[in-house]
Amino acid sequence: MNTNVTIAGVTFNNPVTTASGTFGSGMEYSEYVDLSKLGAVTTKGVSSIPWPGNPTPRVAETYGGMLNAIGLQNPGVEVFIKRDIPFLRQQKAKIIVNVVGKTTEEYCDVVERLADCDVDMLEINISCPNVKEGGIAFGQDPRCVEAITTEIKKRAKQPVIMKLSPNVTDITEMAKAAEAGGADALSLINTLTGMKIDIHRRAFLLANKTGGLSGPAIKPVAVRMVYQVANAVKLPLIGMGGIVGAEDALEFIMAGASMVAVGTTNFINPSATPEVVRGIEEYMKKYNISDIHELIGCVK
Amino acid sequence: MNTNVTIAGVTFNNPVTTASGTFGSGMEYSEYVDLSKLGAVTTKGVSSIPWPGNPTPRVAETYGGMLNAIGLQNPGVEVFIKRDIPFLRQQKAKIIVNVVGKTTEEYCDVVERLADCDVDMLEINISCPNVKEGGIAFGQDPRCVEAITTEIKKRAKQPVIMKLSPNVTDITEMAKAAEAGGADALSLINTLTGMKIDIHRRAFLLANKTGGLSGPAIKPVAVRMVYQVANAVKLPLIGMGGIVGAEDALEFIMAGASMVAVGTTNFINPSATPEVVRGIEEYMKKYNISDIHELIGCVK
Amino acid sequence: MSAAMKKIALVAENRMIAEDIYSMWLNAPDITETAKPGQFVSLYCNNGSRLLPRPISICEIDKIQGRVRLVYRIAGKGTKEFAGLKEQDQIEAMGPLGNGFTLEGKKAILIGGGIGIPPMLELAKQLDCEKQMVLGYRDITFLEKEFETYGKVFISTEDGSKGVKGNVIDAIKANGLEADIIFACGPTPMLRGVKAYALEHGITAQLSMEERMACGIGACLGCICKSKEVDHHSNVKNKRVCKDGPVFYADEVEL
Amino acid sequence: MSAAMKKIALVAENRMIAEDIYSMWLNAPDITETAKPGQFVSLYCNNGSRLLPRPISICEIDKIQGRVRLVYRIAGKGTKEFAGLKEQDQIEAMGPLGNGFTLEGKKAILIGGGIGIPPMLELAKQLDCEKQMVLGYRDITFLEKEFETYGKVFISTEDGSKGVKGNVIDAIKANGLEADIIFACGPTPMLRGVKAYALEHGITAQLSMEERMACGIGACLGCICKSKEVDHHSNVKNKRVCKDGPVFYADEVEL
Ligand SMILES: Cc1cc2nc3c(=O)[nH]c(=O)nc-3n(C[C@H](O)[C@H](O)[C@H](O)COP(=O)(O)OP(=O)(O)OC[C@H]3O[C@@H](n4cnc5c(N)ncnc54)[C@H](O)[C@@H]3O)c2cc1C
Ligand SMILES: Cc1cc2nc3c(=O)[nH]c(=O)nc-3n(C[C@H](O)[C@H](O)[C@H](O)COP(=O)(O)OP(=O)(O)OC[C@H]3O[C@@H](n4cnc5c(N)ncnc54)[C@H](O)[C@@H]3O)c2cc1C
Ligand SMILES: Cc1cc2nc3c(=O)[nH]c(=O)nc-3n(C[C@H](O)[C@H](O)[C@H](O)COP(=O)(O)O)c2cc1C
Ligand SMILES: Cc1cc2nc3c(=O)[nH]c(=O)nc-3n(C[C@H](O)[C@H](O)[C@H](O)COP(=O)(O)O)c2cc1C
Ligand code: FES
Ligand code: FES
Repeated sequence: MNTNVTIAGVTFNNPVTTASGTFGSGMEYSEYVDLSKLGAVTTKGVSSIPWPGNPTPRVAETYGGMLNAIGLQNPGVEVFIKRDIPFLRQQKAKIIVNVVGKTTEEYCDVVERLADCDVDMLEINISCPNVKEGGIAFGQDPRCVEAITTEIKKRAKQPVIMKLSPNVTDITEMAKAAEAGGADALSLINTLTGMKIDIHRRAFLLANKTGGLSGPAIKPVAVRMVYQVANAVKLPLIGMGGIVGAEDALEFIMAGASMVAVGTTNFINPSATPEVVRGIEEYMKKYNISDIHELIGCVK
Repeated sequence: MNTNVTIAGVTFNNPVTTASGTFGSGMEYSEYVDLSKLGAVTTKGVSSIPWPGNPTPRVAETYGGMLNAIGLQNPGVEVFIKRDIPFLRQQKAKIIVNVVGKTTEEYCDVVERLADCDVDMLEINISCPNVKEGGIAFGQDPRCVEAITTEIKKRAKQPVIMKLSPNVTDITEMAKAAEAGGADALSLINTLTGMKIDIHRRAFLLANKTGGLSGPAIKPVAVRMVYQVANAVKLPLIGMGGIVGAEDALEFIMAGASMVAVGTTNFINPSATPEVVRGIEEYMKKYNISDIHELIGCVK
Repeated sequence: MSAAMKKIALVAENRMIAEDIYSMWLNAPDITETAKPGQFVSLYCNNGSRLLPRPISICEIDKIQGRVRLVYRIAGKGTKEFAGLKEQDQIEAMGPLGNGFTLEGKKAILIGGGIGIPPMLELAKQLDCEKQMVLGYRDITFLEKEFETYGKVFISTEDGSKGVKGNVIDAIKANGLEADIIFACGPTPMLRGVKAYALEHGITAQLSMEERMACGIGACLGCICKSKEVDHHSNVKNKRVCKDGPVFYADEVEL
Repeated sequence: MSAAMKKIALVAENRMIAEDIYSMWLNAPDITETAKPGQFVSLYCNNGSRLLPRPISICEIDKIQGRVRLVYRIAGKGTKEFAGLKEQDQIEAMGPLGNGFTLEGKKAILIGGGIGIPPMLELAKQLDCEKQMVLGYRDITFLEKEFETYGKVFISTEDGSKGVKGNVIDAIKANGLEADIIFACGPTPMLRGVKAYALEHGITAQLSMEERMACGIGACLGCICKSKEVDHHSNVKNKRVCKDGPVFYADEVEL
């Protein structure tokens, strides 16, 4: 049974990774999960200098999901390179580094700094709804998407995944723009912008007012977008949004994703990722699927 | 204690109505709910001629929500006028008629046909994701939104509510366009486009492939959009999307909605609407709110 | 307000009667009061992630004790949840819903396929004429003993492990059954076969249909089937399985 | 893999001890094995609409029977669900989480405010020095009797219905309490007051903080508090309440 997938020349043992920001730098989960058993670890967004993120409360529960407005707190790329990359390599994990910035220059800074580091792929987060500048603003206009992709591709030595925002009228436009800019792969979806009000205090639940909605509640939107994008571009896709178990992961794969990422579910079940890997294998066994590629995009 | 709200000159006893398409023409629920006790009944979308809708399966359950692709099946405006309006008036319900069409002309046809009928308001559905033509296409481009609003306002004798789609990059643009076109009020949100795949049959769950996601899963997106729109236009708003009980309704009111609509929850709890009315009153009593207007948009 | 209301019912009994098939008795006097064979009950899950009701046909009605019996197969997460219920547990239920079978005819064939078999039991009890029961299974059989009280039972299994190898029509033919009325409940391909058979032999047939539902009370238009004539409610050729059905005369609907 | 794992625990006892306040004993030997006062347990709901864990402080540890006690207030839907649990029911729990109190000092004041009182009980048990307990309530009191075994108990109530009218600082002042160490858990305004008091009197203080959490294990960065120094994990002045806390020295954090 083959569960290997190859994306832009990088081969992963199985199609399961972690959604950026929901798995720390991998270290936080290494006591729960044998990281080498995952397709890859995708790390929390990293910027050129340390970011403190937003004030608290930063998280709120919603029906079948959660809102977060972490605001991309991260220790900066230097600490990341010194501390997190060696750790992940020691764990024999494939590494996808999620990159954030407030300006094109900042994204490029990080990409250049990572160019000679031992990481497998870069994922460019142009879709975070929780920072005032950068983030989502880049991901909601096809011209911006193409321009930033082009700039990043000029500097990156690793294959580049552009991470798309679902907060758009037509996600295929953004996907095509990233393709035109030279992206090697796409990942989707980031969070949907949402809000929760505490009716007793008559105040926003999040200090940031709005946050990103994630978790099983959003899965139908995510699957739809993966399907649309799979039919609009030729690039390989990493699908995510609300995956709880293998059945959800398989929906994304059948809709056209070559790889899937488990996000919010890590918070609720720290050992979710290997369970998804196992569940996919069991499905393949049950239905006599010898190669995962038979499933990728099989529902048209 | 005052729970009356007035929208575009029409006064409702309380701020609770039904979301179009989730309450039939009111008749289907009249055994569960005293319709005169609701702020208004908003009826299922009606077109100039009868529409058969989409093939089945038309509905699918999702985590904390559901997908529907009814495709606006309706008996046409003539039957509606003869059968449903007299029934609702006999029940002493205020009536908001949801109007659909495939072309601007079709929308205008229905609006003209209703001009001299005994209904209180019109709600124009330019946001249905489940029909090939019309519907959502009108609701995703600000120029279209303004143009169709203008045309409808020329013909309508009742105040006009434009119903907005959440499947857009910036809902405030659509809201401003509707305001520019002369809309008297706005309602939001319609459903988010979603998809579900049956991994065992390896096929789409809905015959229509995609459907509209509704139910508590989408509430955070809906509250966020109501808040954004309330801060972008001067028009009164009808808020909806995932209301299960009074606490949810109050979130929408505090975010800026003058009125709220209960949708999917009617399917799960047929007597939800009067419960929401009662729950709002209880909240007002508990916190000594003498007028619902103290709550509308109170969270900034 | 005479409509079926959503109420809390107490589980009186819930046990496995075959692999993945459960029989549950609910204390629900409101439901039994007006229930008829062929009607169904909407069962609600106790987990907020599963919102929609699960429609389950009424298998038996015990008016005296105010209990209704449902027989169901574990098909997914909802029915799995139901299978875990114990005596005295609570479950939200709404019913009876739908129209039910019209009791008629002199010599009847009652056809049940798979999980379409249960509703035939109460029908067999109430139908006052000569009855022949044809029960179609994939492999494992269930409930067949209980039918024997009401008439002769004929079985078909896909793998031939019991009765006639094949489907219910094969069993009817193999046993040379005759009738002036057919009642049937089962998967759509089976109903299609029954309709064709009934037409061919000029026999009236009542078919109980299945469709995905949201409201269960005729409001959402989720569960329609194609009807031959323009329907008075829809004003198009659509009938609602939950409200206008689930039982239709074979010539009313397109399958 | 030595981390606290999510496991199913059995409810050994669950009862109301004051209006809306419940005391629950869980059979959870994995948790008690390493648990310390000031640590907490993440409890999970049994309803898919509520995904995130509810952090509840450890109130007592019974290593012999492998049981841990949690005392909680009904604050919303999750804690309401817990209140409905009966003996032998199952609940998913992960713990012990967080750092816990450092046992130190010669003469201590243990300060609990409202639902911050429970974790002080196990601390009072384990702390081997002279102990003065200051418990602050709005009106209704709970657990205060159980503290009396371990030292002198001073009470404040906002409405003055019991003890000193006012807050815990008022009670400390009114009773002229002295100490070389303070341990405190309660709402942020109370902790702010305690920090100021400790600073003013040059007393070391350990504060147990509260913040909205998602993961409970230090990964999501949801639950941070502002720290005085750049933190080695965040590389900014943020510490994680769930992992680096919930207990901090007063001078480590900004309140
Ligand atoms: C009128 C009617 C009578 C029925 N009577 C019986 C019966 O007596 N015994 C029995 O075992 N089953 C019966 N069914 C089928 C039963 O409703 C489904 O098996 C059940 O809803 C599956 O729920 P689940 O959560 O286990 O499956 P899931 O697949 O997890 O359910 C997901 C959603 O799909 C719906 N769904 C899934 N399968 C079906 C189906 N076959 N028909 C309609 N909706 C479906 C569910 O209601 C739910 O909303 C009947 C269906 C209808 C329409
Ligand atoms: C370290 C720590 C220890 C705690 N110890 C106790 C204790 O011993 N006894 C006790 O009664 N309570 C304690 N709390 C508070 C307790 O976690 C909340 O009251 C509880 O989570 C509320 O859940 P709910 O579903 O009833 O409320 P809801 O408001 O419905 O909860 C919605 C969401 O908000 C979160 N939330 C709500 N209130 C709080 C809060 N005050 N702090 C953190 N998250 C919150 C919930 O966890 C959930 O994710 C502690 C909190 C923390 C952070
Ligand atoms: C707490 C939290 C932090 C996140 N941080 C990042 C991030 O740093 N970079 C990024 O691209 N996406 C981030 N995301 C988005 C996730 O990677 C993912 O796209 C999204 O949560 C949807 O997947 P899920 O529903 O499985 O969580 C974050 C999500 C959460 C919940
Ligand atoms: C089955 C179904 C049918 C609907 N039909 C219509 C319709 O005819 N016209 C319309 O404007 N909206 C229609 N809607 C959208 C609802 O009115 C509402 O905007 C949406 O469902 C969000 O609210 P909810 O989450 O409370 O259901 C329909 C929704 C559902 C679930
Ligand atoms: S299920 Fe709603 S109309 Fe039948
Ligand atoms: S709750 Fe996730 S870091 Fe503390």
